[in-house]
Amino acid sequence: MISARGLGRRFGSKRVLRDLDLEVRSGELLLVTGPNGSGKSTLLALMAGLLAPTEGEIEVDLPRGRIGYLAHEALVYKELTALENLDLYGRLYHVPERRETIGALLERFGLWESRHQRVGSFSRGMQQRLALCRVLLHGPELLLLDEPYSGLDASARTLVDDVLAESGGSRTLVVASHEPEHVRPLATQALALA
Amino acid sequence: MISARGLGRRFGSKRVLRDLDLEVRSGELLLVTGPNGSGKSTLLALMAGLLAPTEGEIEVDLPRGRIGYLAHEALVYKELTALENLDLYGRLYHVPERRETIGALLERFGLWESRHQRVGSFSRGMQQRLALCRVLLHGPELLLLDEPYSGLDASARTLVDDVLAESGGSRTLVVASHEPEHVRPLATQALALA
Amino acid sequence: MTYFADVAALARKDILLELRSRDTLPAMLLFVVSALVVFHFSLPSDASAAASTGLLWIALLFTALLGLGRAFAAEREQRVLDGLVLAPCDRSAIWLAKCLGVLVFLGVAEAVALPAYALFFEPVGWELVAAVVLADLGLAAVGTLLAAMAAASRARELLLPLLFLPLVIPVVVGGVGATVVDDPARYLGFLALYDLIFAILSWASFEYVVAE
Amino acid sequence: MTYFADVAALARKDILLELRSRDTLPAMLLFVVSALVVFHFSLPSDASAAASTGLLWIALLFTALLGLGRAFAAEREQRVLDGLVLAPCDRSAIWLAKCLGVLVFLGVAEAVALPAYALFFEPVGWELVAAVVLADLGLAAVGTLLAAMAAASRARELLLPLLFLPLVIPVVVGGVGATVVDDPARYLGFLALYDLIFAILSWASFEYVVAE
Amino acid sequence: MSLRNNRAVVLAAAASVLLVAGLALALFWAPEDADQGFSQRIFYVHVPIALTAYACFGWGAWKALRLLWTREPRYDLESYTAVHMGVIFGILTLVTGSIWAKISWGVWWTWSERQLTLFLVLFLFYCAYFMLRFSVEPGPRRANLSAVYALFGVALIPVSFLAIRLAENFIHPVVFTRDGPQMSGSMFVVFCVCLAAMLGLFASLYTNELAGKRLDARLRELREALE
Ligand code: HEM
Ligand SMILES: Nc1ncnc2c1ncn2[C@@H]1O[C@H](COP(=O)(O)OP(=O)(O)OP(=O)(O)O)[C@@H](O)[C@H]1O
Ligand SMILES: Nc1ncnc2c1ncn2[C@@H]1O[C@H](COP(=O)(O)OP(=O)(O)OP(=O)(O)O)[C@@H](O)[C@H]1O
Ligand SMILES: [Mg+2]
Ligand SMILES: [Mg+2]
Repeated sequence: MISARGLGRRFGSKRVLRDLDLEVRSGELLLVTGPNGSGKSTLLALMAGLLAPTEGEIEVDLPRGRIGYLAHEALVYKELTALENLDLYGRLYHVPERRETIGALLERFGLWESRHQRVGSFSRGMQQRLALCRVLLHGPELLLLDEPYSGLDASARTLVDDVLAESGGSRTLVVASHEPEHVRPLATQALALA
Repeated sequence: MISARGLGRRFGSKRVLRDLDLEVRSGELLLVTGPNGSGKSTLLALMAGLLAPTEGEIEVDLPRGRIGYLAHEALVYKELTALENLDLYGRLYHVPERRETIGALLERFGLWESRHQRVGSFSRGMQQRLALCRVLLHGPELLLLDEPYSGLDASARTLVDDVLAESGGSRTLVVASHEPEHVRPLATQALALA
Repeated sequence: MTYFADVAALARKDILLELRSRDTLPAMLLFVVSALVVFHFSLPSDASAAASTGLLWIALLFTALLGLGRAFAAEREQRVLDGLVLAPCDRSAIWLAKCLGVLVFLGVAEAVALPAYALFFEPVGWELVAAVVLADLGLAAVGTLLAAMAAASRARELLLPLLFLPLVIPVVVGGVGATVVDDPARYLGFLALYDLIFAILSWASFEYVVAE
Repeated sequence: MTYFADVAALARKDILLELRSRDTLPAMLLFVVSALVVFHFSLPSDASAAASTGLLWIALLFTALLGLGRAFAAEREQRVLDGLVLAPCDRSAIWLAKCLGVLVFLGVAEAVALPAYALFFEPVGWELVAAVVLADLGLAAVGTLLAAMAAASRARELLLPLLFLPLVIPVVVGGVGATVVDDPARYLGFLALYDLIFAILSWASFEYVVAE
Repeated sequence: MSLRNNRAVVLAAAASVLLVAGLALALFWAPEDADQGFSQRIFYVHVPIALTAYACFGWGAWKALRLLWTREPRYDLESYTAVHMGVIFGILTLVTGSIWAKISWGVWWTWSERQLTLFLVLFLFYCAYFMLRFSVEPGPRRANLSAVYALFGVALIPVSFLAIRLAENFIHPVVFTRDGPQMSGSMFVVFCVCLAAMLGLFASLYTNELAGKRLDARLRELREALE
């Protein structure tokens, strides 16, 4: 599913990743750990195709539309409501039965009540929940999750746990996290950056 | 130090906090917990004076300059370097021996190497570390910490633990967190919002 | 036809955003109206028709610039542009939708400016309207691409006019020419040619501007 | 005197931010030259001196809008404005520093634009310089306050452009008047009065705009 | 490596020989112009420089296209170097042209010559190219942005040319008329030698600068590897 050979990325003169070889097969869960600034987010952005490698190469053999990428930011319009944001993404991803899918997701992540509220006025945890909805909306086959637990309360954490557990085998996952205890039991591979 | 009576806050028609009574004495540590969207950040912003209550009242008998407020965002200029940002805040807070204080803080939080880097290109954890430096810079007597652990790696977490521990008694603390295990042993009061 | 469905979804969102936050259009209206007021005060009553047309074109150009400067403001917060780039739609659809949004704003600004111009200065002929429409197309096409470029840079607000002005000088020439000269067809043709060339170029190269 | 130390620290930061994008001055120069080329192509050769004065004022207004639009851009990201508001300095110091920043920006732009104008169009008289300086003060004072309103989202309802229009048109009319009419003293006096009133108003009310 | 070096040396030698020959021919061999006299000889410098500037911009755009096509990062440096050279030759054109204008028309600048105005527009355009480059962080994104803008440049040249021809109908009438290139045979030969010299100069400067910049990058990498 994902294969990298000699992968490296520099920002200006700063070298963040270097000479990384990687092979993630379909259905695996790769756990990425490492201290702050070690390049976890950079790696996930490379996998998502948002950044291009400056050395080596990386290949993801899935079309863009089958990937879900959860970043540190929510990647939604602050001035639109939760519903409007998901509706936009639903249209762009050509989600079948958009209304129902969105409704179910909002319900599941506890945002149904706030669906008509401006995202800019969401609390941090609510924004993270919305970002999760956005990522899951189109049922991606590859999920790239950058610190999925951040800002979430206990109940939302178990929701993420469920997402990870239910994907087991059917979906490829790459998870970067500072709280690897939740993820480790499910991981089939682990990558520790330094 | 902080006292609230019948405190309430609404945003438009949405009621976030209601009828809250609170008394935090000097040297205490108040732990604030609650699910996403329960109003933890709102409460801390009220204490910091960034928001005004819509009902009841809240009093903090300290001047602005003696308070340190850690928000979800880092409250620093993305286009300036870490050093320049801290220097600005140091000047505004009239920190004595600015240079040395800033240097020591950056060293402590592992940002000394990156001090000349644009904050906008910091990783999330590095931004959180910088935000902690900013908050501690002027040696505040009251620290309002909104999810201080978020985005930090294991080593930085122990740094925050240290900050909490060394404040014991000498400094008043209000900490909102989704990981209360770290904070609970030190807390003298706990407030669970719903 | 999913391409046009994508464009429609994106353009719909732009209109919605503007209705929600009312950031761009009021500024454009303000600018174009005050520009006309200033010109009204500063042009002597016996100034030639050509002079006032030239001023009108300058006012329109800068109004467009003002609108373009904010075209990607909403996308810059929270890195939404990355979200759109990751969606499976063709990236040029993002450009096309933004173009349509800019065109709508320009259209509204001109729907105010042209009658005001007719009121303050002189009647508006069909060739002026045709030239304005054709010029709008070119300005929106090139401008949207350049606005995306400027948004990716550090000095965005300052950069856009610098990138934009040298590229649109031909539009000004065509527009002024079409309204001043007796035989506007040649100039209108030139404007149409400009639109065609640069619309295709912008359409084809937008992908490289928003993705690495 | 800590008040002025605070203002200095804040203004220093604005300059630093400006220098970070390093190319402000060359950008201004380029902008002015590009704008002149555009003017060249849109103005017929027989345009009067008054028309070119009008153009100059429109260019200045546009530059001011550009500068004000980005005045709080850096503060809007990452909620820095809240950080400044929490600092122990008087809030009006934030306004004053930002005003100075905007004035420096405008001053630099005009230091480039006025000589260029003199070179390409007609000599610049003392009354034009006086009018520009007075107008700058007013634009910066009012504009900074309104830009802060737009940036502090809690004051979102108070729409910047809708207020800016009626507030700023007098400045522009005064400025054009001072340069076009034979007896500029009356207009200059009007501009000075305007500056005084609105500077005091803005200085006093800034606190309420940025903090609840 | 040594092959490259050889090529650079050969290019530099050829360019300098041609340059000396061209200047000598222009100064001593070319016939005196009937109505402009000696000052006309600047023509042999001015016009080849102007044409070389266009060649640079074209070469830069070609490399830009290659970059977008193949996504090979090295084309970014090549395209940038070519545009950079173009701007240098552009400044030389402006300077030599202005001197000539001062001598033969008595003014440093006039709006009424279409080549001049066109050149000014292009010059502004490429200044903006530099601004763009300097305000984006180095990396693949900057390469793409610069390449797209450089491509717009070559589209702009013919369009602006057309626009400026059209503008002459309503802006100032053409004050100074010239009859096209009516050169005598010997004049044409000299002109061609000078043009070849300028193009050679460009090629030589271009390879040199590229080699230098590549060396810089290599050095930086080595230093990093040592750390
Ligand atoms: C600032 C820029 C320039 C100035 C001031 C300038 C000035 C002049 C002058 C004074 C002449 C002599 C005119 C005459 O023979 O009476 C001339 C000739 C010429 N210039 Fe330029 N020039 C400039 C830019 C350019 C550019 C960009 C080109 C581009 C191709 C160019 C191409 C030529 C050519 C081909 C001639 C010869 C025309 C003839 O055969 O008479 N010049 N220029
Ligand atoms: N645009 C950029 N310019 C310069 N440096 C950058 C840029 N983006 C990232 N970096 C640097 O790359 C390094 C890795 O960043 P990245 O965000 O990948 O770290 P991370 O592992 O996700 O850290 P965290 O756990 O804090 O999120 C950091 O040192 C950061 O400063
Ligand atoms: N400006 C605003 N306008 C409208 N509602 C708001 C605004 N700010 C906050 N809210 C609402 O107030 C509620 C509380 O927000 P707050 O940020 O205090 O929650 P929180 O407890 O910090 O949550 P989290 O754990 O997710 O950070 C949320 O429901 C949020 O939607
Ligand atoms: Mg990260
Ligand atoms: Mg919160």
